[in-house]
Amino acid sequence: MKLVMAIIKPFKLEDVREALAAIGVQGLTVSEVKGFGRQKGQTEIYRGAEYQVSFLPKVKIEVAVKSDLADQVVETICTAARTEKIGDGKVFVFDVTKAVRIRTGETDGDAL
Amino acid sequence: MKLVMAIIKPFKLEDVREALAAIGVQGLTVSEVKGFGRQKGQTEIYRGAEYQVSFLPKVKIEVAVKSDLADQVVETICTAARTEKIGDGKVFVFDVTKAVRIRTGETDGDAL
Amino acid sequence: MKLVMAIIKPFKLEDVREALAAIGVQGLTVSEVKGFGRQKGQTEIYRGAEYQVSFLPKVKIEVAVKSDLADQVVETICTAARTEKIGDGKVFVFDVTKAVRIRTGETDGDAL
Amino acid sequence: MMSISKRLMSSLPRLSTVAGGAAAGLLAAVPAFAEDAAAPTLNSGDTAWMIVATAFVLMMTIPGLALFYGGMVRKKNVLAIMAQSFAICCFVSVLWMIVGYSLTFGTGNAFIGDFSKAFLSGIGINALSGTIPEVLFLSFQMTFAVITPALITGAFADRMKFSAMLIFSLVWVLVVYIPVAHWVWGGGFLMNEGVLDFAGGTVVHINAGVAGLVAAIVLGKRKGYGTENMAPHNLTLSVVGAALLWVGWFGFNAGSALTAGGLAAMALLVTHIAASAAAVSWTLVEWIFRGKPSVLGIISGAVGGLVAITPAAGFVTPTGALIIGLLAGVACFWGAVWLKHKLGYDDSLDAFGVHGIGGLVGAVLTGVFAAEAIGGKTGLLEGNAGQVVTQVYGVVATVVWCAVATFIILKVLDMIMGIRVSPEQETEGLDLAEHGETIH
Amino acid sequence: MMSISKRLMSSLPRLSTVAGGAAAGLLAAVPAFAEDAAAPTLNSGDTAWMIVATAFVLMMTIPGLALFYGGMVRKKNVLAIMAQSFAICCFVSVLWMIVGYSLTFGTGNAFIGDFSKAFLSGIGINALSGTIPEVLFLSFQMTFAVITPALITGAFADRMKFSAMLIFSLVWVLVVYIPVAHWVWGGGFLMNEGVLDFAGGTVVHINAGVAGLVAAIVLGKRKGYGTENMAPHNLTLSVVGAALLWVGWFGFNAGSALTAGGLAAMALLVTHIAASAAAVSWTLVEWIFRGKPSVLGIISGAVGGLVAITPAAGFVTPTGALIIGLLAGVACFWGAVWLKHKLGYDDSLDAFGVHGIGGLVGAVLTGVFAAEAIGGKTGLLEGNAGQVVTQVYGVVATVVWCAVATFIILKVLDMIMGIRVSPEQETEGLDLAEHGETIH
Amino acid sequence: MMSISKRLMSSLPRLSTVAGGAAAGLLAAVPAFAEDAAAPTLNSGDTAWMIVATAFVLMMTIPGLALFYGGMVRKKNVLAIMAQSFAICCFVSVLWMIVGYSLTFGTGNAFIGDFSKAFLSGIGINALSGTIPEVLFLSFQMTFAVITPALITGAFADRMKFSAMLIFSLVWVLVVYIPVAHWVWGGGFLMNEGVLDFAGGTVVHINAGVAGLVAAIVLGKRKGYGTENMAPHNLTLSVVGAALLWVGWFGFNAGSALTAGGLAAMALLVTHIAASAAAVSWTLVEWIFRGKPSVLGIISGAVGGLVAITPAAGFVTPTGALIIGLLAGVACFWGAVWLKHKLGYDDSLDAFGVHGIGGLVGAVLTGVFAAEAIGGKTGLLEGNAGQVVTQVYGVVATVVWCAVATFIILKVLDMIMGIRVSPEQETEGLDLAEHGETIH
Ligand SMILES: Nc1ncnc2c1ncn2[C@@H]1O[C@H](COP(=O)(O)OP(=O)(O)O)[C@@H](O)[C@H]1O
Ligand SMILES: Nc1ncnc2c1ncn2[C@@H]1O[C@H](COP(=O)(O)OP(=O)(O)O)[C@@H](O)[C@H]1O
Ligand SMILES: Nc1ncnc2c1ncn2[C@@H]1O[C@H](COP(=O)(O)OP(=O)(O)O)[C@@H](O)[C@H]1O
Repeated sequence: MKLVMAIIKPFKLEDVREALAAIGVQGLTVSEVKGFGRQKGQTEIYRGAEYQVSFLPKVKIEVAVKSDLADQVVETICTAARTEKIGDGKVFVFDVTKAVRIRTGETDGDAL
Repeated sequence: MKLVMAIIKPFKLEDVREALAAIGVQGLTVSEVKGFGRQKGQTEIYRGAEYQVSFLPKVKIEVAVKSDLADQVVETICTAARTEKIGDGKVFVFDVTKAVRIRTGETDGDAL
Repeated sequence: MKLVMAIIKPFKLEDVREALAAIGVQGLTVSEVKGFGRQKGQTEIYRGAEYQVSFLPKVKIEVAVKSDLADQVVETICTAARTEKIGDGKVFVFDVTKAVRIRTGETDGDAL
Repeated sequence: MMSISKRLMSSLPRLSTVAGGAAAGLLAAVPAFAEDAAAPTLNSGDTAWMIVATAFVLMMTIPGLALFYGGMVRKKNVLAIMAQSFAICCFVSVLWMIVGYSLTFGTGNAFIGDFSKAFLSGIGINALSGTIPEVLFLSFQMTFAVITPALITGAFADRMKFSAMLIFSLVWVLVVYIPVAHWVWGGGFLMNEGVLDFAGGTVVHINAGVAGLVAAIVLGKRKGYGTENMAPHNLTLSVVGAALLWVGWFGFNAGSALTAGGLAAMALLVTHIAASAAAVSWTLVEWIFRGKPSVLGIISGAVGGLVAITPAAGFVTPTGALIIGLLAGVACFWGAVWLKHKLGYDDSLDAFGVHGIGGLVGAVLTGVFAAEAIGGKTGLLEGNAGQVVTQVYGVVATVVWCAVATFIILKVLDMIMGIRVSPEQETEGLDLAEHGETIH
Repeated sequence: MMSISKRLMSSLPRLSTVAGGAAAGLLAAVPAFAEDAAAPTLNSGDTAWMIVATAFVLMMTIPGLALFYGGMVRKKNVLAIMAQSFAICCFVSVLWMIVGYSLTFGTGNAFIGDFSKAFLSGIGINALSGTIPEVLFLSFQMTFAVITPALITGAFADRMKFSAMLIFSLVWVLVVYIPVAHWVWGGGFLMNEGVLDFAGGTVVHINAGVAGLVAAIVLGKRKGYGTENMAPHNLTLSVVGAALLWVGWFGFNAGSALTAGGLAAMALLVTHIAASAAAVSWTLVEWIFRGKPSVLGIISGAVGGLVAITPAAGFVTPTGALIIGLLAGVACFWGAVWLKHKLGYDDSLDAFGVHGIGGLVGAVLTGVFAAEAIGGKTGLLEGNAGQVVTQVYGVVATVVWCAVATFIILKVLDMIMGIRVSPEQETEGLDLAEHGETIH
Repeated sequence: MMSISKRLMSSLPRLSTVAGGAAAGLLAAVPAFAEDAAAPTLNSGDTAWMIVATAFVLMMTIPGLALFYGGMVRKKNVLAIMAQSFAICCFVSVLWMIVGYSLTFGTGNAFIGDFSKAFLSGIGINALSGTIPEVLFLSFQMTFAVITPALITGAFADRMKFSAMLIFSLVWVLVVYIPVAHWVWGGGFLMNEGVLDFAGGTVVHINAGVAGLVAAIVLGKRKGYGTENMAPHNLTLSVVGAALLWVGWFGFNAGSALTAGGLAAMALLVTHIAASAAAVSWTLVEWIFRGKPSVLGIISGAVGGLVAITPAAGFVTPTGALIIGLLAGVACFWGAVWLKHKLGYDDSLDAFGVHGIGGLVGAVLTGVFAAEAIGGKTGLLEGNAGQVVTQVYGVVATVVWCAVATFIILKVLDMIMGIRVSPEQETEGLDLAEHGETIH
């Protein structure tokens, strides 16, 4: 099994979720994160004090899938999240050594 | 070493933390996340505009443990977090190649 | 490739980011998390009802780097985040099997 | 409030003494009309003040109380608790217009008014209550009928059905609030006994506090009470709420003079002193016993002081108010922090601990500190020990009626429709379960 | 409002009847001066009330409307929408002082005032409008000129440039608000026709609602409308905002009596009843048709009721207000929930759905329920069917002028400077893009 | 305010001229009593207004200032800063009742009052101050004594101990506020010199601003100042706070007329104009120099304008107010945005930058724009250059006394108990460290 973790632009979340659902992904987990990268943030100024907003709002998606689906999932995410503007984000893939569905105790492939 | 990551229902957090403490886990990290899965969300309606709440509030727990403890930790989490209703969540296990305690620089098993 | 994940004290974030930038890290992702560990939380009291604040605010940093840089990144984070007081946090390292830059489709080392 | 009741109820025997204090204020306020008390004319200054006082008391419920309570619940229940104050305001106002005012202030008998003014019929634009339009007097009174059931919601926060809450509030206003208000202000038997309640310590606060206690017990504890984290989710809201309650309370207490003169001014001053003093004493006691002065503590103290001075506001001196406030802060601290945990009921936001206890302390101390120079009534300290007995009598009558009636209403409603949400809904949070909305 | 206009415009023929209702209130309020209407003197009670009424109407815009709207937008746009109400308050106030008051209430002709009072010149500290200082009358009116453009911002929330919004508001006040206010209150042709608009149902709410509708159409939908989640980010703010609007509306409606007497008191009462009734009816309708009573619903209903009673506040009985409120709640529900989705325009926060529809309902029903006993005017129910026609005439004149002028202003501005932010800025959020700030 | 002082201090020689302006308003307001100035009677309109004005000024501190400041700190300190305003309100009110009023307005000498009215002894319900009850006058004044130390807390936000803050505030009111208020309003030497300060530009704002500056320097910078992100955590709170300050300021300034007549109305108008103008000028300057008009900017400008018009509110024309406002907006922008960073002190929330600078500008410009037609006093523009000198004299006396005394109080307190929290507590946040609570 693999865990695909993607950092994307927040307003792309719904597109990505739909694209993944379309290829049969039945579950995923999302967190609000802040990203630092090539895309530069704005400067906020409050009564003359400048704060460089180095961190931009991003959304992190984590999807566990069977290993053979991983590439398709990565592909799908990339396509759905792409705006071709800087800051579109990254996808990383990890090995998962075990997966369990808490409700039933099913493991691995059955747990997803 | 292993990292056990669990997605659970928010109100089960305290139970899980206590169950883990009872088996000797001394540290863990928690984040608020949103989950999408078989459990369906509510519909919010604001002046006639419907928003399908596809994402439900969940809590993500991450615990790094020595490899031999991983199965017990997974078991403990599952037991404590189970309500047997849909949406109880998942547990995933990853390999950790290195761990360091920042304060002391201790590594791996000693860092946990 | 490796993913370095660090749990640190929130007010150390800026120091860590700058230290990483100084050694050439060009991107990272940050989340607000809550930590439970040896460092004990305060007790909040509201009209006599006591709530043990078992979870303390922490910040999680995730940086994907080429494998040969991982040790230096870990070292840099530890140095920048250290206060030598309990609760400084942990660093964990994982293997990344694949990385993609969404904007361009570049993979692995080029994606970072 | 009393001076008006006098006019409305001029057939009642003991009224001239009961209303003495307020009448003194009235004389000071409108000297030109003093000779001709039988034919009062409209006073634009009094009217100006009472319009604003009405607005201020409305502001106490929405947004004041909505914020005060809203900040104390968990995030998943904040819209629901605010909606309760708002909805009560709307539904009870309509009820008040239809029959509430008539049943409270229509002549009736010693226990209840009548239907002579149902739908406010016959109350023209030129009808007066004292020196203000009667439509203004009834509007001012409407805001009191609104806030009382809204106060109760703090006791059963986070677990009562919205539908049951609405019906409970309407029935409770009819069966408890209106009779008690009639007894004390509308020419009922407590008024005739000489019970002093300047602005509603008994009618509003003891009433709401006791109803809250009964409701907390009947509904049972919140799911997870004592084990789950139920810390207030955002006390900034509560601080703002407490502040708006304080500001609005000037309308509540000084408005109860029904005129813009010395009595209103003195009521404002003693209200402010008592609130300040109670906040000071709660803070100091908490600092000593708990190690830290909490923000929830200082605002709770202030509200406790406001509650306690309410029955006394037209009868005591500033020094009396200082002492009432200091005592009320300690008493409410004890009620909310110790008593509740000792007895084990789950009065979520301390409707009883603050409003019930504060109201009890205030009602009794009014009998102690009443000063002839202020409101024309004497208390224990000026040798009239009987006033304390009279005050206790008023409290007991109210507590008994309120407790019994509230209990029955809730039990009947529970049988008919169920009053508590399901455990799943309680876990999910009332915002989403009951209203389909959340804070994002 | 009318009684003053009468004094200002004493050369106009039909004024004595038009202003009859308000004048009746005035008589009740200041009987001592009644004989000597030619030389009114300052009444301190009336002045006290009108100072407060002015403060209350200011409170409606900031913070009331800012909060009401602020809670309904997405989190990334909350500062921007609040800043719009705040900025409009500041910029329009300056405009009002420079030429606004003069163009509205300076004698002029049937369509517009003149420059005789530009920079408020010649208005001394002792100048009176009726029984209050003229500087107070113009300050009160200033708060009306401020809130009207601020209401419009709800329609184009989340996508209009701050710079364009400012210029639009200033031009719109000059070209639309001021003439219409002159027509209805300043001695213009609608006043002469006998159109009844006690506190601004037409001048303020229909005007703002229609301008909002036009702006929503001209600007186009928000990016992602219909697909992205645009749920209100924090309805606690909106609840507080609605509550402060309600409290402040007492200043708006009861203040429009311009005196502290029976008329003001009755206006307060009917305002409160209509707001409550509309909240009740929206809630019940929504409960039936949507399954849940939403918090946004109950507060929207209340605001809809407040809007609808605005033109009627000095003319109808409490029972009339009850019916107007019940109907307005249903009508605004229909406008915001059904009509908008049916027709497909994106009136983000329902400036038209609530203020436009509520204003239309209120304007017409004023002609139905006007009761001679309250304001000296008769409506359909008292046999004067013509009043409904007159009301419709007033509405049509306003709608046509407002729609055409608003359309032209926006189109011209769009050509000159562009009125909509870029898609990137819209995605990023107006807080950061336009003001360089965010909620952390 | 002055007209009352006159009555209280009738033995003082130059008062009849000093109080001229206010007296003119009084005449306009209550003509019936004009002949008989020796035996004033209670005026219900004046009383109505002053009750509300008192409530409004209370609302400025809680919740107004608490919100304004609360939104600007980091999230971990929001409850703590709000608690400071709330606690100061409570503790200082008690102090005011015990000795504050007496030491300020008791006869005394040119520098301080006396103890003749300690515990408000001898002030009956019928005692008058001008045309209002004396208990009302002292309540109104109490709200001024409350807000002044609360304003200072902005300067040392996020790092002062709650205990030290409380003791500092009480001592500072005794040693700085009370004497200065006596000098200017209570018959002290600045009053005798003819210093004009209608509603507290010097007594309240310069005083608080200078004390804040001294405190910011004595306490030192916040940990991490200049490197860590200290951006305001939630400016929606600050917008609401600024709006409530604005509304409440009508009580502050128009209330200082102490009557409900032309003077109060004019004070209200010029207050509104100056606030609007200053918000406009800050916004435009910031837009030009910083590229974006910030939300914090427009609300800061409005507050700066309110500060600057405070001393002038009863003395200048609307056009004067417009110019004062425009200048104040620019000056406060310079103070908060440039001066602070240039000189390097950490006045966290710009107590000095806005209240100090705005107060200075206003005090001097009062001497420039005072118009005989408004308040009976002439300024530079009407040929009385001496008034500017007198104004500067008043400012210098206040600044010197305030700076020296504040410095000594803080240094002594620091030796006795320490005034700053530990670095760990500062990092953790004052909410948790000092009050044991957090925003969840
Ligand atoms: N090495 C990295 N490790 C973890 N996250 C990263 C890394 N580099 C970038 N990110 C995340 O991806 C986001 C986008 O990266 P950025 O460099 O701005 O643009 P792009 O992906 O288009 O090159 C960042 O905001 C950050 O959250
Ligand atoms: N494939 C997946 N990858 C990551 N997270 C998942 C995945 N499937 C489910 N989840 C997480 O687990 C939660 C519960 O899943 P759900 O399918 O609703 O119920 P159950 O676990 O009982 O089958 C989801 O809300 C989501 O956060
Ligand atoms: N086994 C673990 N797995 C995951 N996170 C951990 C673990 N142990 C500690 N942490 C995280 O590290 C933080 C600091 O740990 P703590 O034990 O308090 O101090 P220290 O790292 O100085 O020993 C915790 O708050 C928690 O977020």
